[in-house]
Amino acid sequence: MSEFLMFLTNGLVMGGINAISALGVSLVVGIMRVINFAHGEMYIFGGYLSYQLAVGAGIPPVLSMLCSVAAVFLGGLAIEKWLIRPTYGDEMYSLIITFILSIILQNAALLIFGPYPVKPPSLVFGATNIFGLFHYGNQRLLSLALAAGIIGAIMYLVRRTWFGKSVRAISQDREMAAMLGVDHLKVNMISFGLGCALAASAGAIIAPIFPVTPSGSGAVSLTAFVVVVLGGMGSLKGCIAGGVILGVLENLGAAYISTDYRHIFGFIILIGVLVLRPWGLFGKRI
Amino acid sequence: MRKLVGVLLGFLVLVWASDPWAADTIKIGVVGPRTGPAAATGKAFEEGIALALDHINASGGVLGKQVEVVFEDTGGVPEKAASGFEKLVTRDQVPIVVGESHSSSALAEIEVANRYKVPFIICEAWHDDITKKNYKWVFRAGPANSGVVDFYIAPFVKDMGFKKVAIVRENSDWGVGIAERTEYNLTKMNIPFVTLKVEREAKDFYTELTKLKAENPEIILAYIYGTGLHFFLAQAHEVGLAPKALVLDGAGPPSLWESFWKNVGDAGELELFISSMHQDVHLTPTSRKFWDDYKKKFGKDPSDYKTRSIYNVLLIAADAINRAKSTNNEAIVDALEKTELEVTTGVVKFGLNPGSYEYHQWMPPMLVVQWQNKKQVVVYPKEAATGVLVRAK
Amino acid sequence: MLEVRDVDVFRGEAQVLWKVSMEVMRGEIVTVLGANGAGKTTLFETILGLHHPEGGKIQFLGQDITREPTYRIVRMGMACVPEGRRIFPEMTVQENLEMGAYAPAARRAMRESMDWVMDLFPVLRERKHQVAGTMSGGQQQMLAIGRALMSRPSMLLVDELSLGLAPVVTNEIYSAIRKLNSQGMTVLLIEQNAARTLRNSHRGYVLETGRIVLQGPSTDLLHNDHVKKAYLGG
Amino acid sequence: MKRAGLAGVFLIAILVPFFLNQYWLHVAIISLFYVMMASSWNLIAGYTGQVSFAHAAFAGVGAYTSGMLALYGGVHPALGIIAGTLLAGVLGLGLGGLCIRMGGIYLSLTTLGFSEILRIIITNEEQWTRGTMGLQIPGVFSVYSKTHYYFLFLAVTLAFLVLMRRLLNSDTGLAFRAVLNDELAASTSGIDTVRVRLMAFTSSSAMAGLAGGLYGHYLMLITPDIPSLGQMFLVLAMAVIGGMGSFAGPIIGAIALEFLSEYIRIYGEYHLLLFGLVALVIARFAPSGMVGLWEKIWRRR
Repeated sequence: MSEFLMFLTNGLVMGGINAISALGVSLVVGIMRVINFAHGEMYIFGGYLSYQLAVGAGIPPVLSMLCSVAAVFLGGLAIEKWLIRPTYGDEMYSLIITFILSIILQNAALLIFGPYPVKPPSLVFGATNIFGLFHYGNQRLLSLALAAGIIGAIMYLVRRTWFGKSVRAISQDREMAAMLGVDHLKVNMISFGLGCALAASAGAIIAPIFPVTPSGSGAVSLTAFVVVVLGGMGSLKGCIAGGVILGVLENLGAAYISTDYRHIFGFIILIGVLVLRPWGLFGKRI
Repeated sequence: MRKLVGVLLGFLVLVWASDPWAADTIKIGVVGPRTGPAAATGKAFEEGIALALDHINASGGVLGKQVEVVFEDTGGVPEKAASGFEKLVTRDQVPIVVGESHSSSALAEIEVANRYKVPFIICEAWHDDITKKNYKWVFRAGPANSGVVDFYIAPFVKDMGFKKVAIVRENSDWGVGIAERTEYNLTKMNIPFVTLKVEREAKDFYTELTKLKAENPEIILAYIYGTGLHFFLAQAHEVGLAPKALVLDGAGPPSLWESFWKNVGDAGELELFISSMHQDVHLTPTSRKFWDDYKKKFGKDPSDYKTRSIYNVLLIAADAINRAKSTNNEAIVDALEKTELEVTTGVVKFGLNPGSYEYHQWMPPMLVVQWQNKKQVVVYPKEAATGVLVRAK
Repeated sequence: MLEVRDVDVFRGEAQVLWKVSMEVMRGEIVTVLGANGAGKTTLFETILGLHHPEGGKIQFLGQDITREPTYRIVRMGMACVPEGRRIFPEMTVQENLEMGAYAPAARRAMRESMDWVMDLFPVLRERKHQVAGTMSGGQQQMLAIGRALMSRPSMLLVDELSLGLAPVVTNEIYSAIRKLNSQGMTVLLIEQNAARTLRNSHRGYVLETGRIVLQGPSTDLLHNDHVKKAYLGG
Repeated sequence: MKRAGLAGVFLIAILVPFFLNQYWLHVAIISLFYVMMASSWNLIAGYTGQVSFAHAAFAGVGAYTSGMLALYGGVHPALGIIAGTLLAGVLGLGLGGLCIRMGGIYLSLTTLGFSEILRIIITNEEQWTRGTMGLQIPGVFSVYSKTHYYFLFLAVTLAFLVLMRRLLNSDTGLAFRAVLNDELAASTSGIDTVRVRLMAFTSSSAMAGLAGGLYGHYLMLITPDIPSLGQMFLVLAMAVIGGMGSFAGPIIGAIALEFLSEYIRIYGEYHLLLFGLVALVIARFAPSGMVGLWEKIWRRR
């Protein structure tokens, strides 16, 4: 029983991280119909930059996390402006361009940061004995809390602010939003930046637990995409549910079926969703 | 269509014009991962190559010519390794190739070496089959799984009186091979064990560790290469498995990488690892020279012993060509078989009896080292020990 | 107030509008009449900056808006109700209305605007928290107009106001528009339904295959033989 | 004129082995593999506008099917390669049936997922595939000869290109382009867009399977690197840089990039980065690639 609870907790932690990373993808898909294949690289950059700032420049860990997320946000704005904007309306080119971008960034990360996985300093140390059932790393518990906090903030942003309203309006009808005075180019740009920043924050949060490597970016992107399809393209609620479901399933699957096939459960879900319910759990029926 | 013809013709001319000119240096090929998950090994190799070239060229080079190294990246991928090896042979036309640190890559490369009849000295790929295939062209001046397990790991486990062993192995040739050999030895010695398989490049081991905890092992033989080992160790502490169960890194270098302490924190204390190098253990004068030269050139102590391994095989290669008095492949193999050269880890002499992995194999002595208060203490074998094994309270 | 001069518009390779010129004065209700495919919607979208003309010029409030992006034109005080209403189906009525007050200037007056709009269309007050996509066509049209009014525009553009609506509802909406006009709102109606629209407007233009073929006071057009034949079924 | 040009290309291709040393012959063989890969990818991406990321995976299907049949079943590689081609085609049909209706993003994600599943299976079924360690498989010829392989690859590539050319010039080919240019118009003019896309996807996947099978038996070593995303990127970059949607583009792109990658080999680690940057600049500023640029310059003069 305690083992089961431990696997479940593990699943929740990964689920939270999956969810924030996937929220970034979903936000962008929802309003721009663009999948950012370089999403995983943003995650990796988030982790690396926070490491560089904390260890290299000696900035306090929390501040370095924030700075790295901000830096990736700015990078996202630039990518949207120079690379994504010219592809509006041509889905194929946006897919090709972001895929190429992901290869470039992955190799650039390899050159800039080197191949070594890096681990920014933990914010907390040690482990907590959970109800006398099992030991659990404190940093992991903190990650779960941070992920929940970020999800809450994003939900607030989307539901309660003008920016969020304009995002929802654009995702329902881009032209109409413009006809109401929404500068959709600006909203797109900020959303893209925000999508990248979410990936980066997932990376920065997870890095002290699972250090990041440039070669790990592909798996990160794929996980985020699976979550988005599972939850329903553009549905934020779906992202959270999908992220947690995937996190828990992967961990329980790894524990009770096969560790080697840990990552395949996600793709089996993906195929299943596509066959049975292509619009996902919470998506609009197409 | 005209443009296609033009482009093709252009290529042909370019390609034709770029064939290698007569060389006034002797080229030695090196294979190893400069990119990919084990790119750290590439860096270690580069340092070793630089030191070896300084050493060889300062003492007159080879056959009166300066030696040059062509370092082909394998990315740790067998396919790239095989094609890289082929490039060294067909394009750079090197008379001999040395290096490699991945068993899987080495197993692909020896096929190419055999096909093109090029002498190949391996330094850090441990799989038995590499020499067990008994290819005439393939030599190994480095550890073999069987040697490491039979002479070091298994006796260590037995002599220290561990009652229950856990084997955790990655899915690579090295991991599979060394785990099988360990199982064989433990069975023979009647020591109970469990084996767990993990993914190469995995980062989260909580599931495996939780399963392992139920088994209550006293020592965990971790056959995981790369930073995966760091995460494994740190997480073993988080779930409360280590240091009650000591962790032995069956490869070595990852426990010495700069990132080790950053990644594992306090969990590094009491960790054990296999090594062929220790600051206070110098088996030959060459070892001392290597250490001093390294400090002079790079301003720090050598950490990854693979730097020294590549240094050794380059010395062996240079020596063999010199004695062969030509770059002819048969002559070099003859010379290699007669090698009796002092390198940093001892005097190299290749086994000559076909039939087992010991053919064309020379096994350097190894050490079991433990981190005690962030200091490396050799705890096994006894004759080299600088301290005693410490267990958790 | 709005002046369109010699505008040529292409969609892809095909030219849709040919030297179209028209004008809307302050305080007027103007109709542009046209059959399906005459280029009405293109004209609507061109005025709003969703397409940019190849030739010609568009002025609003004395400023050249030919190359301006849509959101800027809208923020200058032009509000629109596009064909098919295009309310945001997954937002509530209230959120839809709030979106209408998106422009920074309108946000400040949002509360009063909301009251004003709900007084004009009381049904919107009743259904404030309903998800907009679940309302009837007429209610959606009122919502679409209400949303446009939230920005307190000086001019309102409506494309196909009566399409698919019951006559009772249409009358109700027209009376609201006349009421707005009497309060000083300038209105441009782009319509297929000639009789009712002309009866509710001051002047009209007739658009055929991308060209303005007729113009004049609405009463004149109502009695024009060509208009009668082509648009009034007589 | 055109005929003379073709004959010229053919003559050069025949003469290649007599000019090149072993090393460059190897490069030539590999470029023929990439010509097949990039051209067949172009069939689905360039001509019907669907970005498949499973192309390298299908090559992997071909390589592993044939390799394992040869190794465990003693099947002759020639038969094995045919089996691999068929299997890749069947899987392509299944995968296409799953996601081609939705197309676009869904197709890209599903193909990406498929390629990941395949990688995981190959990696984990060690007892059969030897995972990342790679599987040594027999060659096509009993005696190893690069010249033999070169002519085999050349023959298959030419047959492949002729077949593709005929397909594109047929009614089906017209339908491909109609689907790309305007899906709505295509569907109203009676073209079943889903069926057309599915056909393109299936045949393109089968072609990748064929190329992969040959490639595996040439290298005599198959590893999960064949169906990897890195490999996928190379194929995509070749098509994009050469010119997507044109017949010659991917051919030129494949040969150019493969040879270029040998020239810039000294910069080892940088070469993917460099290709990426070139591909990005081309995709961004000259979406019709080198062929498109060339035509533009030609027309201007």
